[in-house]
Amino acid sequence: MRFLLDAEQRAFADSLHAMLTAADTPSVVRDWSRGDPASGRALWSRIAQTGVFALAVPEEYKGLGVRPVELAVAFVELGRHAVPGPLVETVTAAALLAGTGHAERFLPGLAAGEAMATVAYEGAYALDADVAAHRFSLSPDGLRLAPGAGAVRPCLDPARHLTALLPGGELLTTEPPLPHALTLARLATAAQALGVGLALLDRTVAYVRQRVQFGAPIGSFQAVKHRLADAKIALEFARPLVLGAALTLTPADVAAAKLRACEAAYTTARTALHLHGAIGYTAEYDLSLWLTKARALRTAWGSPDECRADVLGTA
Amino acid sequence: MRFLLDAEQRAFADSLHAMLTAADTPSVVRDWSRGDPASGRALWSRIAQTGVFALAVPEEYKGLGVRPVELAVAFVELGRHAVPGPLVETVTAAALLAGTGHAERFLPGLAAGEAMATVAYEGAYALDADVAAHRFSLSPDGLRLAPGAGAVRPCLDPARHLTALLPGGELLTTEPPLPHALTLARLATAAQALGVGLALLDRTVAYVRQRVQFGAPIGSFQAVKHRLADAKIALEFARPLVLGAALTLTPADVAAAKLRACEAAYTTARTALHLHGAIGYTAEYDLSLWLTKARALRTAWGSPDECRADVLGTA
Amino acid sequence: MDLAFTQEEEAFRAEARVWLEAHVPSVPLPSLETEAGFAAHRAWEAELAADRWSVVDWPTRYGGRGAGLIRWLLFEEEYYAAGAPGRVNQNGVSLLAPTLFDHGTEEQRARVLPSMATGEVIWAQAWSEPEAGSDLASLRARAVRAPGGWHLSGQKTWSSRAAFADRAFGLFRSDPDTPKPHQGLTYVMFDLRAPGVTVRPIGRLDGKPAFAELFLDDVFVPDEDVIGEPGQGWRIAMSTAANERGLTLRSPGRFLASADRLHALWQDRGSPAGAAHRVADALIGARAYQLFTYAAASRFLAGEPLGPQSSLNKVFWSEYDIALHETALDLLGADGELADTDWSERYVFSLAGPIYAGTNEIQRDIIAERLLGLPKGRR
Amino acid sequence: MDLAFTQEEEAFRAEARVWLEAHVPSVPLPSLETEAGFAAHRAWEAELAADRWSVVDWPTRYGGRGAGLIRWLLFEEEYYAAGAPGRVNQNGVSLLAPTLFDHGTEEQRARVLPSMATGEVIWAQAWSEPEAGSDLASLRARAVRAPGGWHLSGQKTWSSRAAFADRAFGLFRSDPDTPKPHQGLTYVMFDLRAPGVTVRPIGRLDGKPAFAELFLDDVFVPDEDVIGEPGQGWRIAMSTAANERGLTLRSPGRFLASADRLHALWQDRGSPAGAAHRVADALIGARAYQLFTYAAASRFLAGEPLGPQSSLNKVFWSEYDIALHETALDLLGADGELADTDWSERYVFSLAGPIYAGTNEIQRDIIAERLLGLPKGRR
Repeated sequence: MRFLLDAEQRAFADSLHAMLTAADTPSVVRDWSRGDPASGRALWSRIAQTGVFALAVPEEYKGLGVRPVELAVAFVELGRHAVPGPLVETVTAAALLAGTGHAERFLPGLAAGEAMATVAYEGAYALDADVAAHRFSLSPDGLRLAPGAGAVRPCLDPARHLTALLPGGELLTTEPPLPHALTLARLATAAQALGVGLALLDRTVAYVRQRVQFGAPIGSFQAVKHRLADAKIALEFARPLVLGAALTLTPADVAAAKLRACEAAYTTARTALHLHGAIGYTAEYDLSLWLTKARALRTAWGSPDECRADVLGTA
Repeated sequence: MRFLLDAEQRAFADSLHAMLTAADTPSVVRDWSRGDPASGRALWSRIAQTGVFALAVPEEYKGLGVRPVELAVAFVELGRHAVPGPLVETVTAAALLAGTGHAERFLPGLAAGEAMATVAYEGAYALDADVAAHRFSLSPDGLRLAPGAGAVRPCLDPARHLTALLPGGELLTTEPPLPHALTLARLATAAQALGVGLALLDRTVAYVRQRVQFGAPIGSFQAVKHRLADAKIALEFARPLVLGAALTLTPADVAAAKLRACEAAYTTARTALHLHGAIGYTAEYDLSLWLTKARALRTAWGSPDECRADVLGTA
Repeated sequence: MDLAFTQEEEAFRAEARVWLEAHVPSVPLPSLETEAGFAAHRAWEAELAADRWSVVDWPTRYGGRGAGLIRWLLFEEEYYAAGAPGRVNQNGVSLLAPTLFDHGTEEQRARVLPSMATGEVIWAQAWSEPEAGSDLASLRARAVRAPGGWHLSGQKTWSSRAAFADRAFGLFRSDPDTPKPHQGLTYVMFDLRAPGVTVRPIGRLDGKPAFAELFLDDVFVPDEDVIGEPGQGWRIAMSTAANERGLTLRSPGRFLASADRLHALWQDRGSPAGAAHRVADALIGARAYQLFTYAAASRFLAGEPLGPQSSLNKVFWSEYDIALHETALDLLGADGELADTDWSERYVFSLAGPIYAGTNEIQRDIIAERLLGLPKGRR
Repeated sequence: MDLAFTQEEEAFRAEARVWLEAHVPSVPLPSLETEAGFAAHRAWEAELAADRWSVVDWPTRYGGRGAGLIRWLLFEEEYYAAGAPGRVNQNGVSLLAPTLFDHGTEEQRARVLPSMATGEVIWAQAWSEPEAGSDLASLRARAVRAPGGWHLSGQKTWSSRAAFADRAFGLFRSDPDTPKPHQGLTYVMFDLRAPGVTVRPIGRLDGKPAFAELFLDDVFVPDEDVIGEPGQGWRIAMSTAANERGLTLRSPGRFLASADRLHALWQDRGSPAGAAHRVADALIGARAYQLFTYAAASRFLAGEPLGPQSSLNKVFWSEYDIALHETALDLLGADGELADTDWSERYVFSLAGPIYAGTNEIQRDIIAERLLGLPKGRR
């Protein structure tokens, strides 16, 4: 038992963090939200070059083999930088296609970052179907390549473009590896949410250290301190759940990680918004990019109640 | 609409409060807990003289007529002073017997405070059956006068003596006015819990004003202030629910009052215990008399989930 | 003590209900935080005012019915139960108008209130500045004496509704040399289209321009638009702030209607057991808030001052409102992500509740110090 | 990174499980907060020690197995999963022993630890005083120099286990003239039956004498019972306090076992939907605490200091423990009122968690100031 990231994993996280910091992701998010995905596509390619998508693709299809721990490490950083796009969905699509007759057709392109994929699960919305090259729909009869997508709906997180996929389309397989793919989707969402929460905490700590009201930095007020301490506790206890779930991949562990990481991120978002006051409530201030994402990830790929049912074994 | 206690109701509460303050109820509670009910019986008589039990008895049986608002007012004071004994149960018994053929036999004695009664509902424990003169058991077949009671079980609130009643006994009626009696039981419990919470808040405010640590009264620390502010909010929003329920007596209003008053009392108990620190955790310090009662009332005469089901109409 | 309304009150309620049934738009108006929605909501205010439903508690000479507090509460219950639109002139009606009633001149009331009642003039608030949010006493924007009035300069921000409103009210520092920061402030009304005013809309979380920054450069305001004595603005504003978190900012009717809609949503979704306790708590909370308000109104009508009690109120409704809307979005599942629903619009609106009108930390400090008597000082 | 244990570790776990299956009393021992229960638990410590299971992580020369941190964690998981008794010597093993390992002499270790391991000597802690609870630096009880030792005088309180224990350890003011209150304190071990010691048991909420007041009147303590340098007690105690809220006070095994028992109780009661989320959260919390501890242990074994991270730990388990036991009592319904059940015993015990070992307010201040870097000062 050595439940610690090794030096290589830490270096991977650090390099991704450095690259995303230099890439000015907030402006990429704003472009994406406005419906201008060019900068987002460019960033996607650079992310792919670090191997993120290849971590969800077997080596025989030009991937690095499915490596859930490294995938979780990467998604924490993607969430920390509020990277837009169908990140979880591309990983999920890779998992759905691996081992099917269509793996060769799609997986190398996904691993290389040449194509984005999105997935709609049982009639739910597909994320960023307006930009994704491949749009998959999952239904009881199997996995299909959707013939198209409806109009983009306005969303509380403007960087998430939700769309209903058109019915029908090419039937790719009647027996996709559904449990495995949902497990990876939840794990990636959990890691992404954890990263969102960590970024929200960092930004809020920096803000309350310098914001002066009543003659003192507001970070010196005990009520402010204790709310941030609670956010820190929630995030630090979600983190080992995410990494533990990446190691075991059991449904209960993954559900627990999804639930706790998303709850911690959302709690931190509420705290971040409150402690920033009105400025946090504005779309033009960058904090909003994480705030709205924290809310959206709560229900993506498994609601709190669905996750709890998996933990209790009553799902 | 004039949702305010009138002068007479306020005077009634004040006189009961003054009488109970002078009666040194904490020592009465300790006697009762030790199994020495003499001082408790004496206090019971004095409470009856103020008319409390007569408020649950129709005038034809030497009561004052059933007056739920005044009853609620009285039970807030009984809770505030942690008065021991089968208070709610005596009121409930009166409600169960009114209109039956046995009203004349029991009600005048209950109204006058000459006898205490206890009631076991569908096999649950009866409170203070070791002291009560009349022990009623409610079951699907009706209301019975139990032939006896089992041994007293040790309880977290040592002033509450829980006992299983022996089965069988004289069948008093097959159709007791059950919904009405349960409504009164819940209302009285809610009011009692509210009083318990108010006493806990008062005592804790007094304590944190004088307890010095780190060179200042601990009541000057923002974390302490805000916990007490939250207790105050919970209690002040429970209070109108209790009085409103006394006016309408609808199942939803009474269930809401029971739930919120008990939750507010328990939250306040947790806060009171925490802010007192170790001394609050000791049985010899009087705070414990209210702390343990707050916990016990949560489940008495309707659990939180049962109350919520009544509010949702799914019971 | 009773909860029964008089025959006259019930008749008033019935009259309101009938009118609302006939007039409430069957299709919801566009969001009032958009230009089109703002105009539609302004037109709705005119429709309300035409039949004297826009400010029922005001005296008739300003456009009201002199209906009093209890009928106002009943009207609000009917209004929100009918699913009627949000009130675009809330700032004017619940903040500026009470100030004018208490501190304005009859000339000011006669000039300002009727056009407020009809929605012809929509008012924005202009309290906050970049360095003065919760700490309102540290305001810097200036009012400098000029012949027949004052020149306003400086910056205001988080000015609700200012993106599309006509006029605004706020505090300006008229005397920079006072010993204490909350002295030397003056309460002023000004025109958002006056020379020297620049309005920069700010998008809230969902991008809608719910508030604006105001840049003021020697904006002339005549003496007649100063409320009360110059230099007394703080005291005057605090009575308004107490009002803001007091009885009339959030009527129980809003939350009763929201709780009923949540209950219906829960039932529509098959009454999922996992959400039952949150839905029950929403129903209970709305009832608690209604009864708390009835008690406060009864005390008020019996001549008792409300005072710091209103801080209990503010913390309760602001947290309640968020919890209710979070529950709704959770029940909506994937649809909870959509921005173009009533639920999401109200969710976003609710998120600001603990921040404005005095943050909930400030309210809890007030509760602890002024209601519970705990020592002041350290925070 | 991995969660797999070595074959040797798994073998150790299996050995512990087999032993526990054979030895754990089938009928629970009486409450250890009673005289009879204390004696029964002392005997159980002897039974553990006889097969070297009482302090598995200690060196063998003091009665342990030199098993190390990971095996200790595994042992704890097995121990609580087996429903084995509470540990009457917890104060000695988790507070005094680490202090002796870090700051004691070899003579002290050889003299004190073996009898602690067997339960022959049960230790009480003697930190708090009536005016020094959370604010431990304001201690007043004195240690006055005497030939060959010290005389202790003053009052200690909330001394856990002292009603029935043999010896105690705590801080005493040996130099009253230091510039700062946390200087001039000395760390002392003393006999609870020595001349001049009066022990007054105090009943906790359920009446059981879980702690005591100690009155000390010129109690002689030889130099050999001072730990570390006189006057350095604060620094030494703080390393113990860090330990107390750190890795070894509350092992994950306790909460994993409790969560499983709660899950079983919920199922026994028909899996009521209203409690499902609380039961799920208990299972998840136990897993989170286990994995958090595994991560901390891994960092510790890799040579990293734990430091203020342990404050996260303390707040988490203390609040978790209460929530879990509240859920259990709610599930028990009317039976939740009874005092003579394991659930109620543990509920009452859990209530003290946020208070001792540094209140949770102090822990949150530490998290904010030392982990997040927020400014010190005001509270």
